[in-house]
Amino acid sequence: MAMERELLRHLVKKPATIIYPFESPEPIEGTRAKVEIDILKCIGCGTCIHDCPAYALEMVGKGLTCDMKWYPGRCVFCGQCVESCPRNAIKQTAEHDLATTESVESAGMMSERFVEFNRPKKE
Amino acid sequence: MDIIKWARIKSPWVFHFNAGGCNGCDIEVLASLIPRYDIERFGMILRGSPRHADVMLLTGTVTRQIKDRLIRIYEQMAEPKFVMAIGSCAMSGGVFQNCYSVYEGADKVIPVDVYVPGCPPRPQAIIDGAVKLLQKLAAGK
Amino acid sequence: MSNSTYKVPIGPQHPALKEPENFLLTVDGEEIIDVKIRLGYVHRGGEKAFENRTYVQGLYLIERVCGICAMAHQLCYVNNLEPMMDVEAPPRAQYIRTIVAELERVHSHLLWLGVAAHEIGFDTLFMYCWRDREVSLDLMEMITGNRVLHAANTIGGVRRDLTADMISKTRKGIALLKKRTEYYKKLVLAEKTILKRALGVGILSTKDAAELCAVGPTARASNVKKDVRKDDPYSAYDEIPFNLITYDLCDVASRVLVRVDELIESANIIEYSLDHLPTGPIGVRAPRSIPPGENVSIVEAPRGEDIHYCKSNGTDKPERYKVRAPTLGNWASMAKMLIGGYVADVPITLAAIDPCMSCTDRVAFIDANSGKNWIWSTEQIKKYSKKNGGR
Amino acid sequence: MIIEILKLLIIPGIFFLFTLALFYQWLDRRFLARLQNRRGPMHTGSHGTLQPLADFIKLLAKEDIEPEAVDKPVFRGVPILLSTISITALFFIPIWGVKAFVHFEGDLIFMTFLMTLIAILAFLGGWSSTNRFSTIGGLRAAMQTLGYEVPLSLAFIGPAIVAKSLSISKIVEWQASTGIWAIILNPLGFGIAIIALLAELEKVPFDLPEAETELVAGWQTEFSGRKLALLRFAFDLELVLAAGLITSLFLGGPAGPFYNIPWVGVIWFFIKTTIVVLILSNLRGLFARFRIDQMVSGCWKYLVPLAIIQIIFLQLVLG
Amino acid sequence: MLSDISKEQEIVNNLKDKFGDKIIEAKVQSARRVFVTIDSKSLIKVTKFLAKEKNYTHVATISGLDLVKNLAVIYHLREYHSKEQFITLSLKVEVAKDKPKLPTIITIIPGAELYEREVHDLFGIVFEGHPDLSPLILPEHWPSGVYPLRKEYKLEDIKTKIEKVKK
Ligand code: SF4
Ligand code: SF4
Ligand code: SF4
Ligand code: SF4
Ligand code: SF4
Ligand code: SF4
Ligand code: SF4
Ligand code: SF4
Repeated sequence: MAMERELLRHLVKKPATIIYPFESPEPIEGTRAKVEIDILKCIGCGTCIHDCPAYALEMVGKGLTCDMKWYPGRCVFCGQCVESCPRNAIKQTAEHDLATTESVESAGMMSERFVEFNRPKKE
Repeated sequence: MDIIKWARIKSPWVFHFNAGGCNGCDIEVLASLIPRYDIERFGMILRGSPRHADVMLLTGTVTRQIKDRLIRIYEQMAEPKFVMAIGSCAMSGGVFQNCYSVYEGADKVIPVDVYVPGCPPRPQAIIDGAVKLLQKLAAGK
Repeated sequence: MSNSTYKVPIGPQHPALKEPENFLLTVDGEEIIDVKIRLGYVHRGGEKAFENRTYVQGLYLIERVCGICAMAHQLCYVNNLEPMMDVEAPPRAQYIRTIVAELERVHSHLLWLGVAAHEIGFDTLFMYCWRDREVSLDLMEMITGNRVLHAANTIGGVRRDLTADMISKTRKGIALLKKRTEYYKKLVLAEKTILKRALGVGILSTKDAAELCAVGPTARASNVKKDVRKDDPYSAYDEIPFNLITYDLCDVASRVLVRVDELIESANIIEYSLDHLPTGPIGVRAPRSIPPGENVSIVEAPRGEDIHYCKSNGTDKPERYKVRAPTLGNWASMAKMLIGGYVADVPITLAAIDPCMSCTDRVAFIDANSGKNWIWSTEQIKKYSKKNGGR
Repeated sequence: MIIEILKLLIIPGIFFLFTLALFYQWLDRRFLARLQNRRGPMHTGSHGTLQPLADFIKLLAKEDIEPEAVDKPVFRGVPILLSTISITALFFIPIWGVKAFVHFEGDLIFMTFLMTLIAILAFLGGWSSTNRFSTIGGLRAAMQTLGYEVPLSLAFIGPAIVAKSLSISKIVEWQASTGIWAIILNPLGFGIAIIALLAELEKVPFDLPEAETELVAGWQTEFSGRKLALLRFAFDLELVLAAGLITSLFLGGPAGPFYNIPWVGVIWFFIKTTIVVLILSNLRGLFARFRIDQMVSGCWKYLVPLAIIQIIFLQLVLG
Repeated sequence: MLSDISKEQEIVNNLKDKFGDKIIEAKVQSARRVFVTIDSKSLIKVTKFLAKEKNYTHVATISGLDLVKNLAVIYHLREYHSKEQFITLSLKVEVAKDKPKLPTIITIIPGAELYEREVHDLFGIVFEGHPDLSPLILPEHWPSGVYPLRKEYKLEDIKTKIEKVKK
């Protein structure tokens, strides 16, 4: 009977459903999602790359002139890079919707796709 | 045939296959069924038999041991069929990249239609992946 | 073998198993007379990977041994490394670790309750349990930054501090969960259909449990008083009073009850830790490499004891890292529980020890009697069924 | 003649039944979702009303795989027969007025026969698939019949005794003319019929033949595409059939104020069946699945004696 | 650690008294952690003594170890029944890499069966007397003689080796 009462109670209650994507749940502070690198702060020390457990970061070039690549398909969103960076150049935003349908002929495309952070080049 | 296309978009039944993941993705796939997220809103029902399903929710690293199973299950699904690779394991191997017993990415084994990054992707992200798949269907194919 | 016995393969892909494993049941009508198991589908070669990762990278690799007791594994990992590095996490960090570990137990047990309900076809209860589980996931996301794989620890402490706001939110969430848990307990005891499916099913006597080295709630439901948190306290458990829950029915019902009671117990632990949260730093700096040495650490994961062994060689990568996760300790007991039961009871019996294979798979075990390693393909099954008259 | 054909096609007819079947599937899913604090299908048509239609069309358009090992003629025949039988059975239910489209003395017996046939078809469907899960599912369907068949028939006899006729239409007529619904004299019979019909429909707590966690999708595992569409459709029709039967036998069918005006009768019928469907979904959310031995023995231990008590009671009251 | 380690010391002393120079090294690392290294020849005797007389009947797991020249096997034993003592005793034996043979302990502790097979799979240590040492977790088509956790195999080597066998 306890169950039946519970069932009927829910008839009058509003469903717990959040009609995502038409309505978003309350954001929780500090959730870890998309990685963003402020390339102007980066000094190219390589600590983040050294510590990343999923090989999701890559440096193009060296030191102060380097650019960075981030592979969303490899990243496990652990936040170690944020932790490691001595210059606080990396942060994680709350953007979760990173899914993609773009097809590329070559197999293993998702691990090859990356977001590139480029330093503005001096003329 | 517009009506068929409409029906397909409105009724994607899913089937969950764990190819060797860590559980993280699997519980999040299940979590997308629960009241908070409720993917039945889109007409998505979780089926136990691959023959009934349109979309395979593939989670986890594809291990060498399970590869043949995966291909067989994929073949059992009736056309038209789609595959959603969920989690970084299914996309690239995630932290298990370069382990001797895994394939680095499910798309080395079967064709994949949607990729959902995350480890594990939260239910919203999975829904987002599903919606993007449906949009892709609506746009063509 | 008479004609009336036939074999039912469960897995590697089966709805009752969240993960690919293969069971082969020999059944007579609806009754099970033999069980064979083949694991190995989730073997990813993680232990070798440890030798190629730094200790920092290992933090995240160890979490991904399993997505449900991630915190337990990580805790075991840092507990293992910290004495070797001769650092000690400050008290506040120890308390936060305890809180997260217990939140994980709450989420894991609620998840389990829901899955168990689902296995007996009680989807409504599944929905309710998982809805309430979201509360604990939200709390964990708030405290650690992620719902499932938390990355809460660093070597030498924890990553994020608890703010006053978080503490009050956690209190609220825990109070709600406690209320719900009490309701579930009432429900489990009152609902005839649940009891009918759980009482007297999957018996594992106290003697068998001890002999087959069962661990965790499975052992405690068979009245074996064993809990690493009490016996070998780590983190802040030696300062926190809590009860060790045992039941003596030795069946699925008592496994349910042990978990439900542990839920309440965990909630109490969290409340106590919040009340007694020490002040101070949340971490100390740890070196990147470890002098040569070895250590063993044990942690009570939601499903039982988790044991890690580490050998270091002076560099920043381990020489050897070995993991034995909880479910493996319960495999031997499982076969014992299944034999003599009904096919319809397989899912709930399996669910009752909460088997998650991803961690177990280092050690796959096949058949205790013949030890022959074989998997049945669909074709073989079909052939077999023809040979046996297809009945 | 033309009116007859129109009737066959439209009002109690196939089109009407088709819509009703899909509507009740939607209602069932939405209601259950609400009980579970969810929303259920909502993005297909207004409030998801077109969801069952979309499912149906999609399945029709999907590839139809016939596994190598199946017994082809049976495997193909089962879905077709199943939906035909369900439709046929529905013509015995009075919807438009108190007389059904087809009626004769003893059609209640024929109805029970049809319902048994449905269970047998489920068994055949599972057996012809030659898949382990399907076979066990089929066997369970057959075993389950042993359990609920007798109490179901006994429960149906109650109204028949009251109305002194074995024709569904006559029973409805009697209830309409006297204004007494059979449920008043048959409260136990009503309950038993609901439970037994839940078993007939293979719904929780009696969804053993397709218990997902044990048997993948039970006897339906190997069916795909068109065949699955027909199977599901047949089950939707059966839901209408079950609700219609209960309405006719216990709740007076289309009877109600002004039921003589044709449309009003249909509306009464509709309201009553909806209530029955809601009761069925509610029960679906309330229980855990039984085990097959518990189910069969439970039926014999509790339902049969209760049904007999009900009949004895009727005899005493009327006799 | 200031905790009381007399129990741990006691078991170490017991072992030392009983087996003398067969015990190569024995130390109490911290509370409830005891590490003992013994001569491989006396493995059976020591385990029997521990299991029969000291009640160490629970084997938590068996770890393999590659020491480059030698291989080592560590038995993590524990007393199961008593509540006060929760000592994990890690019993280490070393064997030569070119002749990796050890007697099985499953006659004394049956629960060790699977763990021994695992070590055999990953390190190639042969447990004499074990009823069945067929591959346990490695995938099908695994090249024979490749033991992935030995140091001489680098990750990449293993991969190429597997690929070769497949073709
Ligand atoms: S850890 Fe730091 S110092 Fe060492 S190699 Fe990496 S970036 Fe250089
Ligand atoms: S979040 Fe983790 S996995 Fe992702 S880039 Fe940073 S360190 Fe690498
Ligand atoms: S750690 Fe920071 S500064 Fe160093 S390379 Fe990475 S982003 Fe740049
Ligand atoms: S201030 Fe920071 S970035 Fe600069 S040298 Fe020191 S540690 Fe490196
Ligand atoms: S992507 Fe992450 S959560 Fe998902 S299976 Fe892999 S390791 Fe686990
Ligand atoms: S049985 Fe099916 S619905 Fe249930 S948890 Fe498993 S896969 Fe999901
Ligand atoms: S079985 Fe699991 S824990 Fe073991 S190596 Fe593989 S992934 Fe890692
Ligand atoms: S028992 Fe293993 S697989 Fe299961 S939750 Fe725990 S660590 Fe994960």
